[in-house]
Amino acid sequence: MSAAPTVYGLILAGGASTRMRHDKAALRYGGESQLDRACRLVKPHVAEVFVSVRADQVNDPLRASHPLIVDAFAGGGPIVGIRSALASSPASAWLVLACDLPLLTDAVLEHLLRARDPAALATAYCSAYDGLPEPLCAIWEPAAGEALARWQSEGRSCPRKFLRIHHAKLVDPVDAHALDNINTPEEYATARSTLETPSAPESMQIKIQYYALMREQAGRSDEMLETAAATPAELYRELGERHRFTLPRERLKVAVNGEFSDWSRGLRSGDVVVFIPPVAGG
Amino acid sequence: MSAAPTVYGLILAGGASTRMRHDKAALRYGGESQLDRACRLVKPHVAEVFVSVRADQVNDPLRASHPLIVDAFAGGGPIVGIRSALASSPASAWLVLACDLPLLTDAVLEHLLRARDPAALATAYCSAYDGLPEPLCAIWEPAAGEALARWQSEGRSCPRKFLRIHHAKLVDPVDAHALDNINTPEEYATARSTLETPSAPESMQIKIQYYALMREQAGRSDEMLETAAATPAELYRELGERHRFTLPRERLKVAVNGEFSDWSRGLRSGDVVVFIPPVAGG
Amino acid sequence: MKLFSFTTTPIDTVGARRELFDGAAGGYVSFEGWVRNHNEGLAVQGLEYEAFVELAIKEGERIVADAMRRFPIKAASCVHRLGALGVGDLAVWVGVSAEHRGEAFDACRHIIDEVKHRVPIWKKEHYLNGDSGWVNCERCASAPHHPHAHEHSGAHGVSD
Amino acid sequence: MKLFSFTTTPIDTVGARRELFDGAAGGYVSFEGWVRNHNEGLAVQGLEYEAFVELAIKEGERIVADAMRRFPIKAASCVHRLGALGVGDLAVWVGVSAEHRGEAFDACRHIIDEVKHRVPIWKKEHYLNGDSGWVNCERCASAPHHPHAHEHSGAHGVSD
Repeated sequence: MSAAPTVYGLILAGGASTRMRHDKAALRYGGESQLDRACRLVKPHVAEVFVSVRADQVNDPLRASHPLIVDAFAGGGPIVGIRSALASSPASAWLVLACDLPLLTDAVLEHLLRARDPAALATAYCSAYDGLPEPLCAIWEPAAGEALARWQSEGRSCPRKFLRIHHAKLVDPVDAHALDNINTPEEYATARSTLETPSAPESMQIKIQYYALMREQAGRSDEMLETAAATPAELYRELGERHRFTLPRERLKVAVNGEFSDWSRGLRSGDVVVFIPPVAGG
Repeated sequence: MSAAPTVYGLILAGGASTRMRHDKAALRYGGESQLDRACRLVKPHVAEVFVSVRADQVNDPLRASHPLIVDAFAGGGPIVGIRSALASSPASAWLVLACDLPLLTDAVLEHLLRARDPAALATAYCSAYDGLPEPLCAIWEPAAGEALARWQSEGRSCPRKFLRIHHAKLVDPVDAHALDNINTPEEYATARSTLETPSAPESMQIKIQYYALMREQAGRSDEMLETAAATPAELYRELGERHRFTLPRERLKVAVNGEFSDWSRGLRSGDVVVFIPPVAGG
Repeated sequence: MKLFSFTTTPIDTVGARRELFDGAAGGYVSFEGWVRNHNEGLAVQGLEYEAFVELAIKEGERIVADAMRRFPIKAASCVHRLGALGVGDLAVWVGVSAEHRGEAFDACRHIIDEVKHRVPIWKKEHYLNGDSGWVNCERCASAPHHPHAHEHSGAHGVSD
Repeated sequence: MKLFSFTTTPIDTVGARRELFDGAAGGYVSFEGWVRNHNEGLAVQGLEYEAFVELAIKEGERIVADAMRRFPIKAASCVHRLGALGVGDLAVWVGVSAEHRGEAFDACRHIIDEVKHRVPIWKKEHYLNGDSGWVNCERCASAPHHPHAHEHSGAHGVSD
């Protein structure tokens, strides 16, 4: 893994939104533009963050405050932004993100980077809705540059279709909504209210369900907890002390929202957590 | 097996035949009395042969030419003959034979002795007709003496019933007719003609049963063959030519008298041979 | 046909087997897990099964679907009983049909092994001596150096 | 319980399974051989089984008794059908109960493998095209260098 190409970040901000009748990159959440927010989120995970723009956008004030990569090929669209980044630094990999993903979290990026396969052309999430690859929250490896050039030379432009038939490492989503994008004013309103609803910054409502030995030791089948635990691991420490659980965390697995999860996954308010003691079916 | 008790032979010649109106022991086949024939057959298989008689028969010339064991208990019948032999040499086993079994062969005795279980009270053939034990072609072990004494003291006398409810090793017959006994003048005539029909010295009667592809190629389910083939291998060569069998011998197995056999086993008159083409169960 | 399901009433093995029929199948292998009258030296009089049903069905379906991809088989299914069972009762059934018997054996064994290791189902045994306990949890938890502790955590590790 | 038996009517798997029950058994594995609708590229419409019954029962009993000595199992049994069968019919059943599932799988597979290789049973297939043939016998006999010839004679060799 130490030999894998360095990862740079690329925020795609070249598109014009027809449905929003607005520049999507400029949409604001909690006082911050969507573009700034995306750059800030990606920054800790990559060597440096660039913004992908068309040539006629280089003087736009919102964009000009960031390092830019200008479309270097004809045709437009995300494929040109990705190709331009790969061409600008042919030995690097690129964590490519659409800028209109307001629900994206650190945990989602971290999970993708951990799952990365540098031998694939790209590492991408599967859509939680249709299972197809999500090219605009994906790590594109150096070798993809030439393959994308061939793809475009054949008259094609859809990076999702590209990933379906090329060698990509696909990663199951950890959160069904993380990659929801914003295409209508209604979706924008919903996303704003989700992001801007005040809550104590470190406190969340988590539901915990208990089974078998855990249920007996907790003395209940479930409970709601106001907690500052950022991960299931922290949550287990907190509840273990309260309920005197006998099983060490190493003997358990954990599920969040009905799926097995990492102990280090970021918890969000409303998550349902289940601690799974050693199983004994059959 | 080397520790198993030595086997002596006992020919039962104490009975009086009511149906034959004749002394059965004196019936002659090919110039030889039935009693002499039985003694001669048994001799090679045991340490010594005795003839079981009633006290009033000890001077009968036919019987007196053999070592005798005289009934030593009251009641009469085969059970007394067997008990008397067991009592005369309490550490020995006894191969007990009725003298009226003209169709008995060496092979039948050999098979019984090979199947012997010294831990049972007796080793006996099952009847080919009703499956019940045949007490009068059986090996009686030393421990049977006491059990037979108890049996008789309870007022019982039938050794066949004794074997049905005591621990006896039962052996499947190798030849359905070997233990046929002679009770009427008609049966005597049939047995004489069977035994006295001259046959070439190296020529044997072999029965062949056919299954599956072999049956179809032979055009029959079984046949009797007068043959000089000394082994199953030679027999297959002979029959293969006659019936144009397509399977080479290497693809077959062979069974003789209901058990898998070597191709080089020596055949004996009366053997039943089955050629076994490649199997396909399941 | 359901790949994996739960039932709180006796498993209908005849019906479940019928669903695996395929004219091209020459071999059928089934596994049944029966409630034993003893476990680890203790006489058992009965037990209870409990599951995290939502996730257990997903994980069970993944196991069976995965077996159908890995092995050249025609059909496969697993049914697990929940609730209180007595000695001799059928706790779990796995059936596999395939063209050839080797794959049916391999896939059936793979499925039951994975189900036992990965699917969130728990078993509480009731012993003749009046005690009871959650299998793989309690004695191991209280005696972490018991040899079984390693075995179980190893098994758990496989499925992470 | 009979270790090995034949039947000319449909195999009663429910009854045969019941005879293998043992309170100390935690695992039960069964194998069923079904008549397939094809074999070696030919569409099959039915078949006939024939056996050298006397020796087949002895050999079948030896196989099952031997498996009960080799593997730590509780009980085992095999029933084979004879006569005419159609596609989907049950031709052979093997059941094994054991304390632990691993041995039940191993013993069941061992028994069916040995039965297929050693017991004098023959199968004549009737094809949709009107032909028929004794499996393992005819095509191999007419084409001794066909790769199957070696396989089958090898199988035969195992049981000598």
